[in-house]
Amino acid sequence: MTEVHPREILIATITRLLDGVRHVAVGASSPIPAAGAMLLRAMKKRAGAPPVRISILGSVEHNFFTNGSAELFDCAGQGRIDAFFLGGGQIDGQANINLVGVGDYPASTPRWPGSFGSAYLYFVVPRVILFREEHSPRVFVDKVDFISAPGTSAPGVHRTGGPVALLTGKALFSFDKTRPGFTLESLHPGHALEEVREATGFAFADPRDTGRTPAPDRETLALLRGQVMDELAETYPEFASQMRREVHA
Amino acid sequence: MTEVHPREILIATITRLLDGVRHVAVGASSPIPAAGAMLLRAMKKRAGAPPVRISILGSVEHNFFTNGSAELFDCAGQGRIDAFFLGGGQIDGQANINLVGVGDYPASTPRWPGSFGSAYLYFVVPRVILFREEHSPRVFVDKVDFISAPGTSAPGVHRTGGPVALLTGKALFSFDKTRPGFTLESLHPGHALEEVREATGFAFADPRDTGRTPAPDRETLALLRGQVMDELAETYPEFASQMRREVHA
Amino acid sequence: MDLRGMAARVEAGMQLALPVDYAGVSMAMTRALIERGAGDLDLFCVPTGGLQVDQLIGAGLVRSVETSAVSLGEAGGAPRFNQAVGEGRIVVRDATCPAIHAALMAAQKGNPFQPLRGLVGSDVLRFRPDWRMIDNPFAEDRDPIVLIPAARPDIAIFHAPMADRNGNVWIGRRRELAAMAYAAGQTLVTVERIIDENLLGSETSAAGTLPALYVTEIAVAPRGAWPYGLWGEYATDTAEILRYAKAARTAEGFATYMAQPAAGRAEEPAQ
Amino acid sequence: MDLRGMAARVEAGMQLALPVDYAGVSMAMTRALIERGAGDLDLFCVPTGGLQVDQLIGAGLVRSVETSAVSLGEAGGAPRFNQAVGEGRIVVRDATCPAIHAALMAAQKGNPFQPLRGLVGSDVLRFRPDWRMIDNPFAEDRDPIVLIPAARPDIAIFHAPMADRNGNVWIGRRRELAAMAYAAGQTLVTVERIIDENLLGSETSAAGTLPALYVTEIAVAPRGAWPYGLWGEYATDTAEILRYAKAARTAEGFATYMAQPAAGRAEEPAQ
Repeated sequence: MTEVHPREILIATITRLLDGVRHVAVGASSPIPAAGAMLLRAMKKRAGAPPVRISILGSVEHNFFTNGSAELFDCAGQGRIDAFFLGGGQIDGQANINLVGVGDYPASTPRWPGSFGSAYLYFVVPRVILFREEHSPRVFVDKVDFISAPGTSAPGVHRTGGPVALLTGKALFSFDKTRPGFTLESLHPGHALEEVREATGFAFADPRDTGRTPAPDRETLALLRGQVMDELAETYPEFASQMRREVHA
Repeated sequence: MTEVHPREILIATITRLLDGVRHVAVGASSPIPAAGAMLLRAMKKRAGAPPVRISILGSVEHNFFTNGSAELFDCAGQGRIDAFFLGGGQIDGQANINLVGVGDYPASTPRWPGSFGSAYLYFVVPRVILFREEHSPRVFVDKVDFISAPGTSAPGVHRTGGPVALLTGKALFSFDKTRPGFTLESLHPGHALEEVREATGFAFADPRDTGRTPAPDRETLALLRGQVMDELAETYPEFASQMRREVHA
Repeated sequence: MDLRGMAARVEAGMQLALPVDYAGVSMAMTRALIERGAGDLDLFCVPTGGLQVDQLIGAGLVRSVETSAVSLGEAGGAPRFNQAVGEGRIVVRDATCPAIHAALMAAQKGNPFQPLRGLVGSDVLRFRPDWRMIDNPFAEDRDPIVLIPAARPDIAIFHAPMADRNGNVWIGRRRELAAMAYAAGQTLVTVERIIDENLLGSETSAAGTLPALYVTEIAVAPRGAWPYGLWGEYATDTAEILRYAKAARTAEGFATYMAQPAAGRAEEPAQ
Repeated sequence: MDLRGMAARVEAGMQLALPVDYAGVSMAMTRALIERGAGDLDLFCVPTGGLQVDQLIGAGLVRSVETSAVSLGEAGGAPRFNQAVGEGRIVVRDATCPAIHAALMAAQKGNPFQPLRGLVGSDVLRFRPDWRMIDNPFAEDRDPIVLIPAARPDIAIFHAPMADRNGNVWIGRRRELAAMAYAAGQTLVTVERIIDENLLGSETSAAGTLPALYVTEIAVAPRGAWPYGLWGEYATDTAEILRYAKAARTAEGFATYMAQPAAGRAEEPAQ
């Protein structure tokens, strides 16, 4: 068995960020967030804590909805979804996200798929975790070219949700909506502050005591590599087998 | 076999009033309107004309809805229901209907059940037929004590539907929304103009050539007493057997 | 969970959402609620009320009723409701069926309101100061339209044929039951039986299933809608409703009727 | 009815409502629509588009797309869509998923609009002059809220597992298909098979059934969603979608791909 895999640190970090949620929704093509949610569920179950519900969009196996594709949004609007993940082709220092494209809208080049549900879910899900593995200046920009969903809202705008953290392949940031802006919380093993600063197109707060993103302990790692990977394989077979190959290499 | 039963004249009159509709909705406890709709359906089928769809509310057999009790109203709002029937504890000369009660609201005495869907359906179903067998001054009043739904609306109010006729146990009236007011169209056999005027608490137009409400012809009567009563018996067994007893008495 | 335990969730002053006669009324919960005795209840009828509403009013537990109608259907007017209205002992918020559905839909969508056509010029609208009329902002000319505020009942209570061991409830095509559960803070369900099959396990059964996500508690109550019927299960006991209608014409007759055991319903088994 | 006959209902300039990848895309109708050749289409994606949208754009039939996203999922971006956007050959009305659902819900209810939270401060809202922001009339302080106007597509087109001989269609829990049909003027459905059983005949099957009332035409098209999957029936043919994604990077590659017969789908039988 190898050392802790970088993605295992991401998964365990997501588990920490989700601590306390009752119901988390995960996108169809988000195996790392799904694994983080499954690890939380397994840990809570082991500890005899209240259960964690996970809805995986587009999955038949983990589809707890029966009212069509509108139900996720209704459910979020009812306050029944505590956490969700959003990414973005661009994310800026105010946590604005862009899922539409680069350059002058509408003639964006490249054009990305579109905003999906972000322009709604970002407002009504209390704990939105921004997750993007690629940590580069083309992703983390000073100002997004198109605001699919804004990171913060003016006073008086109905907003029960928003970003709490940004997790990348290099580091973990928290988000302070009063400033607004990101604060570096920890660097993942093998990554340095200078490297992160160069890879980030926006300014972020950088406390002196920034530490290392913790690796999961032995017990957690065993749970992740065993039961959680089995569960994950049902919905994301290719990701799970790739992880297993790399962990056992 | 007896002469034509008074209710057979009502049923055949409803069939005439419904001519041309594609979809008619009928309340759960409205056997005469249902029979009129079923007779129309049978006649159209016999003539090879486009089919008539009948939705009977609360019936399992004739329930073509699968989206709960909101679907009738949605369906009407979509313009997919061409005709509906409304009654009323009071109906006035402007076709306002009262399903709530007599006297000063809210302490109505007697208190009737309530407005049901009338405050909506009266606005959006193109052909609403007011039907009340009891023809008396306590029902047909000058001014209703509570407007569950108004007979007409001010210009600019969205209104794609409304009353076209009033059918009672004594007579048939049409409704003119420009005046607004009722016009006597015909008296049922056995009823005189003076009697109807005394039994009606509101003024109505009374053309000189008011005739008799026609009885169904032999062929229509045979269809009504045969196939239609069989169909009606599935949903309204007691009404159908009562009709059969009285017709064969 | 047993009926008494479920009824204990109802506190004085709460708003309860209750379904129409034919959609699955948990008559089994009616007596448990009366025994529990939490009063000052606000009832929200989806979209009309009947026997259950009349009995809760007769027992003195009801402060207000929001509804499109209250009646016993073929058995005529609801006697305890009608008397309480005449004596001014309860507040009635008269609505119209689609306004009730609109209020729930607004809550389902997390919206503050939902528009509704019709109503303009009616006394239904005139006596609802909590509703608003605006000009449709998409129209060129004046176009008044009513906005119905969201209803978020504290507790929805209904009866259904079955639930599975994961807490999923089969509601078939009675989707107003789902609408009630989406809108409500808690949802209490009585069922004829618990089944071993996972209702979300096949597309066929999933189509008519309210997911456990929206269900707070489930209790088994065989013939729990009696004397109302339950779709696909048993017919309405019209004779019993007529018996009630006659008895409940007076407060004394109502008290005598309610003191009798619920003859047509098996006692709920311990669970 | 056959596919060609159904496609003949589509006229130039019409708005078509099309479902998301996993909900039952009538890929069988895509080629019939291209053969029919009615252009200047406005596509309304519920709530996102994929292969079908990309192919209709590639065939030059599309004037505008209203959508929350267009992509080929795991196979990446939609090549004909992306190129058409870059060249400004189609108008994209960028939305967000619940706004699409809100527009259909407004039409379902016969309402001119439906409110929706979120959106305030986004460029999605900024570029939608057809949407309106008002102050929530129920709030004491300023409370901006967006109103989405009703969408009433001319024709909804989707694929489902089965229909019965009365024209009822089984849609299971994919209730967005019902929402499309409620909102649309006409609804064209392809199905895997016609069954003899009346889908409204039992409560179990009725729960997942779209009544014939909302269905204009039905045609049989076995494997009619291919290369997409159909819930409970067959899985997505990811390799085929990857093959398309690669081929359609250029207009020529797209033309070559579309000139080939639909390998994974049986030809529809005469009916």
